Amino acid sequence: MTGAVLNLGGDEQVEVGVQDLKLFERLAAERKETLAFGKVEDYLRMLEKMRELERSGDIIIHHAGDEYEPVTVKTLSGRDKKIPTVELWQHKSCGQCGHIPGYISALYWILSELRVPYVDDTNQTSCTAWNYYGSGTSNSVALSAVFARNMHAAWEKNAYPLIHCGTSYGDYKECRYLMVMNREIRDRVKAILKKIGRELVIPEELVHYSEWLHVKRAELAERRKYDVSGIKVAVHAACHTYKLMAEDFTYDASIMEGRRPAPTTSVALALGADVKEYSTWSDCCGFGFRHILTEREISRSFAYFRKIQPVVRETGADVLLVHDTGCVTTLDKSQVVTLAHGFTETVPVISDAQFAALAMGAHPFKVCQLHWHLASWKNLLHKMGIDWEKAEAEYKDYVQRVKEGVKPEFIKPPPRRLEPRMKAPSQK
Amino acid sequence: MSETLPVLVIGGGPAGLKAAGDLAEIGTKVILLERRNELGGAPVRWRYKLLAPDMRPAEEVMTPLIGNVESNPQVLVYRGANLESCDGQAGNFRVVIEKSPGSFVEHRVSSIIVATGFEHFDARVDPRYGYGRVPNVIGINELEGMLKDGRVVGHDGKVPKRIAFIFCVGSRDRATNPWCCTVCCGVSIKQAIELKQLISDVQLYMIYMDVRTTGQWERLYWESMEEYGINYIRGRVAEVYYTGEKLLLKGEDTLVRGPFEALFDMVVLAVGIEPGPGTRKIAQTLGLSLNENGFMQPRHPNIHTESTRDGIFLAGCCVTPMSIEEALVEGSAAAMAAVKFVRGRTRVVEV
Amino acid sequence: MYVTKAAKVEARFARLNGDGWFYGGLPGLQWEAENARLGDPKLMREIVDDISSDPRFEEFYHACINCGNCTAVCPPFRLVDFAPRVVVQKVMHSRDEPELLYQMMDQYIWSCFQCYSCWEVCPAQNNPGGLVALLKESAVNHGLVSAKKALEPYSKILYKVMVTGTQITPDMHSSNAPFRDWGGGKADLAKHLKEERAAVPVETMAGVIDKSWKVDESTMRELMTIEREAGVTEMVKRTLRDVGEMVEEAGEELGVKRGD
Amino acid sequence: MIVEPEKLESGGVDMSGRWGLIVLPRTITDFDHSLLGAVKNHPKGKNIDRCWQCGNCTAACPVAEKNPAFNPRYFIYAAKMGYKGELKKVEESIYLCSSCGRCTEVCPKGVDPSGVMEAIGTEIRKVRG
Repeated sequence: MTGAVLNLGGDEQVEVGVQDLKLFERLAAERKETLAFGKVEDYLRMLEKMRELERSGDIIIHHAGDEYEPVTVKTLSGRDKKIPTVELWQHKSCGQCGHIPGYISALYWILSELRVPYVDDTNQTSCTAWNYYGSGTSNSVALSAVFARNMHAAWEKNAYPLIHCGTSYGDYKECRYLMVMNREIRDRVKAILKKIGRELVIPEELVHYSEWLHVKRAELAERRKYDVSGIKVAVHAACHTYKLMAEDFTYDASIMEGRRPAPTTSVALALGADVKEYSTWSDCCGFGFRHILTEREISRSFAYFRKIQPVVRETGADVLLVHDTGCVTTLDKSQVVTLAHGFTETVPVISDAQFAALAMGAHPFKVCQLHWHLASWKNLLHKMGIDWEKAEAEYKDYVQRVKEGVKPEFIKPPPRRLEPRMKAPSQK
Repeated sequence: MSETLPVLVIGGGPAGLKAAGDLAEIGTKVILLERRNELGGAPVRWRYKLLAPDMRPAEEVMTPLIGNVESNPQVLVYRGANLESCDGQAGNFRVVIEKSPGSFVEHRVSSIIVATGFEHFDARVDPRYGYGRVPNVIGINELEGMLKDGRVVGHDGKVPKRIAFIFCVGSRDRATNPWCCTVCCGVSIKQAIELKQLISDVQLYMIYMDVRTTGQWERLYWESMEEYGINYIRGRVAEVYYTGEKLLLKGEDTLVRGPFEALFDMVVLAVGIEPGPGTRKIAQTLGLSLNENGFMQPRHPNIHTESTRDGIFLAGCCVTPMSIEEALVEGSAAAMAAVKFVRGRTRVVEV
Repeated sequence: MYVTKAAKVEARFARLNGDGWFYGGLPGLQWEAENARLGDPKLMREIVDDISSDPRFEEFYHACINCGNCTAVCPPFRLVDFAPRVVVQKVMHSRDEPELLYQMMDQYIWSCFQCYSCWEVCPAQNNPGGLVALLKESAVNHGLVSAKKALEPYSKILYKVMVTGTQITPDMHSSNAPFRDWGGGKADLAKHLKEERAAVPVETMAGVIDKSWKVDESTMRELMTIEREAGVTEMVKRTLRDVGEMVEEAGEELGVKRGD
Repeated sequence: MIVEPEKLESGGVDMSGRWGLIVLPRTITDFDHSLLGAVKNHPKGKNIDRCWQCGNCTAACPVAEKNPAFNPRYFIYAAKMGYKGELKKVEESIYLCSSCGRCTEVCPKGVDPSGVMEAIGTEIRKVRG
């Protein structure tokens, strides 16, 4: 513990250890000993053990080396975490693509605007943890093997995995911990991987896309086309990014004093928006995995009464920013029934990438795909100064042309600088 | 002749003062070292008003304790001083004291009594309570001073009408301190009664997991309910949120198995007791062991007075959290142990 | 009258401490405990062994001090009869009273959102959500009726994930399977879903209707191989035989051998 | 509270019944001590303040043994904290007390639970549900 001097009681100064440090450093110092999977110490020991396993040839570590131009951030315990910024392998989320494609297209658009080479692979599955958390229909070996399979696919392509989904991110952190610390699980996973012709590759750092946006926020702000200073923003952080293996997520002393996770809030702040706090900030969105599908009344009631209503009442927010697909879906879709019941509070729900892309001048429909979102975004776009009526007309025309057989305007990744490690297996 | 050497007492709180006073009264020379500029320890520093459980003024205990030491020529008091180094051995330690910054003095002492006391848990470390960040969230230590001034008001000068006490802040929590601080239940209840006497229409809610008013302190608990109508909610607060006007407390009322979210004007945190940096530093200088919680480790866990080194004795909250009355007893016990040790050695030399 | 005499102490003890516990261990849950006593004792013991032998159990469970921090932040607790505090309390007592776990298998654990808010705030660092995940896994493994009930409405998703590794695909909210509570906006979109989907500016997603994105067949084969080898297909078959068999068939088409 | 609409539609889509069902979250947002005052004024309820929720009364109660909805400790707590809604739900159960006096016998603080329950039962009737 670092010594320091602070005024306490009467007019005297006394030495009080960590208390003098700024809140974030103090939290980090205190939390060094406790948190995460039992203890932060355990987590750090796991990272150390990963390196031992690499030395003994048990595993391959996918290092976040200089070729990925990593930027260092702090995690909850004050550990330095490397966030690779280029040559990224996109680990898509199973929840995003079906009905909120803008979540992914906005991110790709930003990547390509910033000239960041990336790989959008068809050799990728989701983490399958939706099934596990929702229904218990998996086990730690299967989840770990799926994780390892995807990570090996990225490693083959020589691109660093960037995980879009909060749950995949949390689940992978958990799987990594189990595989490194538990020999039995590791051996079983390795045996399975052998059957599908793969090796055990574990990334040095697991990175959520919101962390990438966080480290790139200054560049996003530079490219801003619309003034968002008058936009009131509320943020919802996905539970599985910061509550599951809490140690690993990014915190920053300058963002909410390091009390709450930095990503997303930091992006909104960097873009100049007015970020508001509200009383149910750390509540979950109500997604609940199985609930959003088969016990929908519970999901929608929680989402509306514990998130949307307090957000609107307390902050009058123009938009609710989220960094997970499940949260976007739940918070957005859950407003329909309650509005029909006569409740009046409503707020558009979009991802941080969509918000940044809008501010940077991306097309609200061609790129950000806002028409898939149910809660009305019209007021938000109007306030940002975006002529959404014109954009909508353009988009309708564009869809018509696509329907007639014109090739869609695909977002193209900038050319890669790294060579794939292996040739892609021949595809059927 | 080691008996002519004085005994060094480190710490001028209740335990240290009692040890020094007792030693001086039976004719032993004492050097009393206090890190702060005033004697009295926590009761003086935080301006205690009344002592649990009988609501006696703190001065009744503290004034004679301090007076005894200050008026007795056998006691040499260093205020605002630190222990720089210690060598030699039991019966004849050589200690260097930094009596003021940069100015050192050397003494030979026969034995040492360590009574370095405690620090309150710094509630800023657990940000969910909002302490130090949002207004009207205070610690029991701060409330004590406000009660002494007879003026308990919020940051806006308004008298709070609804106050919640949160028990076990920074105690019984793996993320901060896992132990129980033993006295904060009693102190909180005592303060709640004082608040009720001060502000007649105040509503008080004690949010507790267990009420640990040990021994005869239990009386406070009974009185608070039966005579003062103070409310007890069984649960623990998960978050304090400042609405811009009031404080929203979130928790579960575990007796009805229902979540509560209620607004309060003021929140008092029963901040726990933890070993301070002074204790760590003294342990290092004297070569004493600390236990896994950072408290002084006695040679035998059930015999507090004896440290892990010969000729060095322990007393008070540096060993484990305790009340003032217990600390006073420990001070006397340590004094006795020191005298016994010094006389025992003297006899051996004479034989 | 307020009895202060010790005369009746013995009688009182005999009445109060009949079997050491009141209410089958936990206040307020006695009737649930009684129902669970009707279950198969061997199965109940197996469930306790299942969760306590899992490598994650040591990390997820310490001991509960009944403070209620977890319940204070628990989303389903606001709406239904589910309290993470009760889960940990029952796990705590389950070594001696296995029926405590068994009584939660029906409905109770299936209310959990797995948001892990409880884990973050627990002063004893228990992970109630994690314990529930272990219990759910155990329920499916044993093919319990409760698991069948919970999973049946979910089987389409289950199948999709196990076969393609993706889910909530566009075809799930076409006009054939409307999510009515998503209202008119969604219904309108569903009408011209194909064009909208074709216009998505991402090459791996454009026009893909039956998956979330284009997934290579080799990838699906690998996924189903993992599921077979790790015993997931088997465990699903124990609970939802049809779904498990459909997954096996889909696997066979891509060259994955059937499990034994 | 569960609201299941008989008729609900949005944008031309029928959401009646379970499709439109919402559940209002239960949260204790306030403590209302007016009921406590009334109970204290009742001749048999004056000792309610003494209760510290040890549960001896419920443990010794022969009615509670047969009927889990009857929980003297809980009634007293709900009345003390002013959870009127909760008490209203169990209003009828309060009268199941057989006045055998066992609770009063075992109470370590002399609350007289059976008397207090009688007071609660009388006072909660006066509260509109």
